[in-house]
Amino acid sequence: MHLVKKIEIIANSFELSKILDGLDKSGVHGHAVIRNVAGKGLRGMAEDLDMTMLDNVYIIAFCMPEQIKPVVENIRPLLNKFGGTCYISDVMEIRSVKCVASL
Amino acid sequence: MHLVKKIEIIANSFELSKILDGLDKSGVHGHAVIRNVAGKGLRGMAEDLDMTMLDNVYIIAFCMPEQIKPVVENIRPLLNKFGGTCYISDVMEIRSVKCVASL
Amino acid sequence: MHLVKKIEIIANSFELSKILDGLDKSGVHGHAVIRNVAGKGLRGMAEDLDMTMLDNVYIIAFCMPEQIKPVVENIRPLLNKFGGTCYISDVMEIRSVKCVASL
Amino acid sequence: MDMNGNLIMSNILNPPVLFFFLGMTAVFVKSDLEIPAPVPKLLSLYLLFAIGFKGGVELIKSGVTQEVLLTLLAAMLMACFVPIYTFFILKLKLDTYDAAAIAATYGSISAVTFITASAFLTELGMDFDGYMVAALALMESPAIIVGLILVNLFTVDGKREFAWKEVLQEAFLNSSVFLLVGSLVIGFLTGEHGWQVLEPFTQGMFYGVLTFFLLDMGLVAARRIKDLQKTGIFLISFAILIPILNAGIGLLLAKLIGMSQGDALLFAVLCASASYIAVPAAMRLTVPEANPSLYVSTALAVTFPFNIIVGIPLYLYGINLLWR
Amino acid sequence: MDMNGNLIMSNILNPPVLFFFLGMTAVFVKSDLEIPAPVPKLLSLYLLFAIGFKGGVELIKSGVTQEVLLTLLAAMLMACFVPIYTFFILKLKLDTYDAAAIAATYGSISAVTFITASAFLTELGMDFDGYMVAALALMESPAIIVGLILVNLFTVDGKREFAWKEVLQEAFLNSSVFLLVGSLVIGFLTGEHGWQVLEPFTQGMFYGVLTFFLLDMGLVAARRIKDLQKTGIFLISFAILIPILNAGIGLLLAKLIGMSQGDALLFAVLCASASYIAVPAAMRLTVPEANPSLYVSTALAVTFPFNIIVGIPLYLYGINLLWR
Amino acid sequence: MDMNGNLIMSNILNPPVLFFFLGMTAVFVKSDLEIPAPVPKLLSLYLLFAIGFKGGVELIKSGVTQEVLLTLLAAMLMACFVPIYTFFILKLKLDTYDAAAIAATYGSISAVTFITASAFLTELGMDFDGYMVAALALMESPAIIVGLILVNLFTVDGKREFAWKEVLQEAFLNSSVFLLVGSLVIGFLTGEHGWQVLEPFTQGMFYGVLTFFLLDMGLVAARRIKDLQKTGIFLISFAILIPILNAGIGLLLAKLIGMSQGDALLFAVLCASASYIAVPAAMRLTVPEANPSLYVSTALAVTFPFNIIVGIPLYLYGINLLWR
Ligand SMILES: Nc1ncnc2c1ncn2[C@@H]1O[C@H](COP(=O)(O)O)[C@@H](O)[C@H]1O
Ligand SMILES: Nc1ncnc2c1ncn2[C@@H]1O[C@H](COP(=O)(O)O)[C@@H](O)[C@H]1O
Ligand SMILES: Nc1ncnc2c1ncn2[C@@H]1O[C@H](COP(=O)(O)O)[C@@H](O)[C@H]1O
Ligand code: NA
Ligand code: NA
Ligand code: NA
Repeated sequence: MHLVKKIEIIANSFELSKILDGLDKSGVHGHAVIRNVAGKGLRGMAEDLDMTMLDNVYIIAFCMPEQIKPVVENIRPLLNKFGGTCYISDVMEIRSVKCVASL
Repeated sequence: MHLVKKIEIIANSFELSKILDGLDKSGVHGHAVIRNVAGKGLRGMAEDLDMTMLDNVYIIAFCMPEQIKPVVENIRPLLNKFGGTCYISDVMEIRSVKCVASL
Repeated sequence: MHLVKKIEIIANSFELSKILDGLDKSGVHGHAVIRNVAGKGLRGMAEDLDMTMLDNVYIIAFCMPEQIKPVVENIRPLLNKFGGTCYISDVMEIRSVKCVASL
Repeated sequence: MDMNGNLIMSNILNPPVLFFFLGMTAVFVKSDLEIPAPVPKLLSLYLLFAIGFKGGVELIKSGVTQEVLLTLLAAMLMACFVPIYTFFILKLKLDTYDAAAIAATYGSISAVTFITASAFLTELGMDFDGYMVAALALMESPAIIVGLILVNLFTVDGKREFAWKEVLQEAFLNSSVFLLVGSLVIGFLTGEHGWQVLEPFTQGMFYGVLTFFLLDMGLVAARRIKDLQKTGIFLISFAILIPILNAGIGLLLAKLIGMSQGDALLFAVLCASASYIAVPAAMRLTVPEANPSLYVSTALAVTFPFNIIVGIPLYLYGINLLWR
Repeated sequence: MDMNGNLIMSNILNPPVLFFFLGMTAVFVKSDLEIPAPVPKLLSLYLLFAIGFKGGVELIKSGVTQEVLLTLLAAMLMACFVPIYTFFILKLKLDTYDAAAIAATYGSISAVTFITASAFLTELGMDFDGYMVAALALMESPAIIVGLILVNLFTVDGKREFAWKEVLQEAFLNSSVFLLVGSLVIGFLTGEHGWQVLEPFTQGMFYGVLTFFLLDMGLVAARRIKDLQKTGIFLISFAILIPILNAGIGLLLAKLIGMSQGDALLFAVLCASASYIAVPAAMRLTVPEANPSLYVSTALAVTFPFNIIVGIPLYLYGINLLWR
Repeated sequence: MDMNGNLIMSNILNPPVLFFFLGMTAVFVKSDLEIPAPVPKLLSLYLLFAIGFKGGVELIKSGVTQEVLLTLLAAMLMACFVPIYTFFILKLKLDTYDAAAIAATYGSISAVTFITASAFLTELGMDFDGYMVAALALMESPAIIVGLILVNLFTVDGKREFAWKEVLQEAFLNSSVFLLVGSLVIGFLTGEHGWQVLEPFTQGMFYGVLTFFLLDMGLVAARRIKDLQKTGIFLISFAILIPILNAGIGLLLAKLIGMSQGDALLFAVLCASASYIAVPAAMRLTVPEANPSLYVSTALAVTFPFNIIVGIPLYLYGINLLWR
C-alpha cells in the first residue's frame, strides 16, 4: 500500500463537465461521479433536484500527490465562479494490477 | 489550503431531518446528502429501500475543527436512539471565494 | 472518539456481491453501498449506467485497524481480475451505543 | 372443498398472482432481476392515487348512508381491537417492544392486498362499494397509536416520553394515508366528470401496474424469507393463523351489519392483512428498541404472500358459506 | 364577476388543480409525501413529448398559413419585449444581475402552465390550434439572450466575456426546447398515421400524467414558499402583477391579429408565465452573480400557482369580455 | 430498388425510428437531453414484460405445432453457428479474448431490434406468430456459452477455471431472459382472459413506450460513437456486413422451413442483431480480459442503428424477393 491523494468535489451538476475537463487537464483521468446529491451551501438549498436542475454532483478522484497542484490551479477558478467545494485528503491505495500508483 | 474536518454520517432516512437540525444547531450549515444508500449494520440489511422506507442516507459535512465538539454532543444521542454511524476525519480545503474556512 | 479505518471501494456493480462476501469473510460486517455511480477508470467510461449494466457501485465500510490485513488479502484478487479500486484511510468514530469500536 | 380449490386456482391463474410468483422465483433461482428504485415507490403512489380517486368518485354516487357509517365504525373497531388482543398473544414469547410493534403491524392494513382483492372481485364480476376505500384509509393509522400506548403501559420506565406530535403526524400524515385520503377527497369533489378525463390513466392502466408491482413485491417478499430463520416457528404460525382468525372475525362482523359479499371480502382482507410500509416506518421511529426484521419480515414474507395466494380465495369461500 | 367566479370554480374543481393543492397541503401539514427523483423529470419529459407531438400532427393539418406566421411573430415580440421592460422595473429595487435574471425568467414561459391551460380548454370544449405549441417552443429561449445582453450593457466591466457559444447552446438546445421542437417536427413528419399508433400513449394517459405531475409541482412550489420571506414584498407583488399585465398585453395583441378564443388564452398564459427550469439553469451558468433563490422562488412559488389557480380562469374571463 | 427505397422511407417515417434519430441528434448537437436512470431500465423491463406476455397468449392460440418446433430449432442452430464462424473471422485481426466476446455478442440478439421490427410489421399489416418471442428468448443465451468454450479452447492457459455455475446462471437467468420467459409462460397460462385485463397496459401503451425508449437508445448509441475511432475500420465493417450476412442465412433457413413472411423478417432480425445488454454483462464477468468498449460499441453504435434504420426494411425487401 502506498499513499495517494483523494479529491472530493461537491458542485452543481451543470459544472460537472467543466470540472472533469479540469481534472483531465491536470492529468487525473480516473474519477467517479455520484449524481442527485441534495445539499445546502452558501447559495441556498439544492432540494428541487432534477425539477429545477439545481442538483449537485459529488465527484471523487484519486491521484498521485504531485498532481494536486495542477488540480488546484484548474479547479479553483470554477469554484470561484460557479460555487462548489473541493477537499483533499490522504488515503492508502491497495496495489492492484492497474492502480493509480502503478501508472 | 488549510485544515478542516469532514463529518460522515450514515443513518436511516427518517433520521435525516433530525441530524441536519443537529448539525445546524452546532453551527455547521453546509452539507450534502446522498439518498438511497443500501447497507448492512447492526440492525440488519437495509435492502428493500424505498419499499419499506428503511433505506439509509449518507450525509457529508465539512466544518471547522472547533465545531466538532458541539456536533458530537448533538449527534450522539440520535445515534444512540435510532442507530447509524458517524465518523470524522481531516481534509484540506481548497480556498475559494466562499469556503468553509473563509466564513 | 477512537481511531477506525475507512475502506472505500469503487467497482463494477456485478462485483458487488463478491466484494461484500470478501468483506464479510474478513470480519467486516457493516457496509454502505451507493449505486448508479458513473465514472471513468482504466477500462473506459461507465456512462450508459443501467442500460448496459456497466455502472459502478461505491462501497464504504468502517472497520477496526487490525481487520485491514485480511480485507486486503480478500479484495485484491477481485480487483486484479475484474478491475475497480480500493482505498483505506483513518477516521475517528463517534462512540455510540453500538459502534464499530464497541463490538 | 372443491369450490374452494376452484377459487384458489382461478385466483392463482391471474396475472398479478402469477407475476408475484415469478418475482419470488427470481430470488430463489438467483436471477439478477430487479425493479430499480424508485420505480416500486412510483408504482405504489400510482396505485394509491388510482384506488383513492376511484373510491371518492364512487362514494359520491352512493352518498354517505347509514351503511357507510356502520362499515367505517366496524373498520375502526377492528383496527383498535386487533393490536390489543394480538399484543397479549405475542407477549407470551416476545418482549414488550417487539410484541407491541408486531401487534401494530397486524392491526394496520396492506393496501396492495386490498387492491389485489378488489382486482380479483372485478374479474369475478362481483360488485363492491367505493367507500371500502375509506375503510382502508381509516384502518391504516389507529394501530400505530394503540401500539405506542401499549408500550407506554407495559414498560418499566413508565413515563416514556413520546414526541406525541411526531407520532400523530407519522400515523395520520404519512405519505400512503395522505395520498389515499387526498385522492379520495378529490375524487369525491370532481365526481363523474373528473373520472371521465382521468379514466384511461386511473382505470385502463390499473391492472397492468398492479401486475408489475406484484412482480416487485414477489422479489421483496422472497428476499425477506431468509430472515425468517431467525424469526422462529412461533412467529411464522402467528403470521398465518392470526390473519385467518382476523378475517373470520371480520366476516362475522360484516355479516352482522349486512355488508354485500364483495364488501365483506374486502373487509376481511383488511382485517387479515398486515402493514409493511407505514407501520414499520412509524415503529422504527417511535419504538427503536423493537427489531425491524421481526415485524417487517413476518408481514412481508409470510402474511402478504399467504393473503395474496391462499387468503383471498379462502375468505371468499367463507363468504360463500356464510352468505348462502 | 359571477361568470369569473364560476370559471375559477370550474377550474379549481379540476383534478389537476386539486392535486396541485394536495401537493401544497402535504408540505404545509408536514406529510412526508414525495415524488422521488427522477420521476418528476420523467413526467415532464413525457408531457413535452406528448404536447410537442400533438402540436406537430395538428400543424400539418392546419398548414403554415398567414395566421400561423402572425401568431409566431407576436410570440417572438412578447418574448423580447417582456424581459426588457420588466428589467427596468426590477432595476428600481435590485442590482443589475438579479434584475436581468428575473426579467429573463418572466420573459420566458412555463410549459406546464401552458399544458394545464390547454387541458382546461379541452374540458370546456373550446378549440385551440396545434401551432400554439410552436409558439410555446419559440418563446422559451429569446429571453435568455435578452437577459444576457442586458447584463452586458448595464454592468461596469463593460466587456464581460460571455462564452456565447455555450449560451446559445443552453438557450436553444436545452432539453425542454430540444424535446419539444423535436417532437413537434416528428409529429409534423408522421402526421395522422403516427398519431393513431401513439394515441393511447400520448393522448389517453396525458391528463392523468399531468394530474400526477401537478401533485409534484404542488410539493415543489410549497417548499419554495419559505424562501419568499427573504424575497420581500416588492418581488411578490411583481410576481403577481406582471403576469396579469403581460396577459393583458398578450390578449390585446391576440385580439389585434384575430386569434381564436382558445389560442388567445394559450397566448395570454404564455405571456403571463415564467420559466422555472430552462432559464434558471441558463442563468446559474451565465450570470452566477444573481441569486437563484430570487428568480426560482418567485417563478415557482408565486407566479406558477397564481397562474394555475387564478390566472387561467381570469384570462379566460378577459377573453369573454374582449371577444364578445 | 424503388420498392426498397419505399420500404426504407416508410420505416424511417415511423415515430420510433424518428425518435431514435432525435436522440442521436441530441448528442451530436450537444443538447443536455437525457432520460435519467433508472427510467431506461424500467422501459426495457416493460417492453420485455409486454412482448413476452403477448407471445405467450398467442402461443396458446397457435399451439406447439411442428412449425413451432422447426422454428425454435432453426433459432437454436443460428445461435450456436453464428458465434463460431464469426470467431474465426474476428481472430484474423483480434486476440482470442476480444474475438470470443464479440462473437458471442453477435451470436446473441437484441430484443429492442426485434420489438421494433414487430412494430414495423404491425404497421404494415403483416402477421407474425407469437412463438417468435420464444425464439427470441431461446437465442439470447447459447452464444454466451459458445463464447466461453471458444476462450477455453483457444487460450494457452488451457485449463482456465470457469465458475460454470455462475456462467450458466448469468446466461439463462439474467434479468432479460428471465423476465421474457416468465412473462411468456404467464401469458401462456392465463391466455385470452389474462390478455383482456392487461390489454390497455401491455398493448395500448406499447408503441408509445417503444418510441420513448428508442429516444433513449439514440442517446446511448450516439454517445458510444466516439468510441468507434479506437475500434478501427475492420470492426466497423464487421458490424455492418456480418448482420447482413446473418440475416441472409436466416432468410434462406426461414424459406427452407417454410416460415411466413412476417416470421421470416423477425427471424432475420434476430440473426442480424447483436446483444448489448446480456452478453456484455456476462462477458465482463467471465472474460474480463476482453475490452468492453469493443463489443459494446460495435453492437450499440453500429449494428443497432444499422438494423433499426436500414436493416429491417432491407431484410423485408429480401423477403419480397425470396417469397415472391
Ligand atoms: N460545508 C459543506 N459541507 C458539505 N457540503 C457542502 C458544504 N458547503 C457546500 N456544500 C455542498 O456544495 C453545494 C454547493 O455549495 P455552494 O456553492 O456553497 O452553494 C451545496 O449545495 C452542498 O451540497
Ligand atoms: N461498519 C460500517 N461501515 C459502513 N457502514 C455502516 C457500518 N455500520 C453501519 N453502517 C451503515 O449504517 C446503517 C445503519 O447502521 P445500524 O444502525 O448499525 O443498523 C447501515 O444500514 C449501514 O448502511
Ligand atoms: N483514480 C480514480 N479515482 C476515482 N475513481 C476511479 C479512479 N479510477 C477508477 N475509478 C472508478 O472505478 C471504476 C472502475 O475502474 P477501472 O477498473 O479502472 O475501469 C471506474 O469506472 C471509476 O468509477
Ligand atoms: Na389488519
Ligand atoms: Na412569459
Ligand atoms: Na444475432
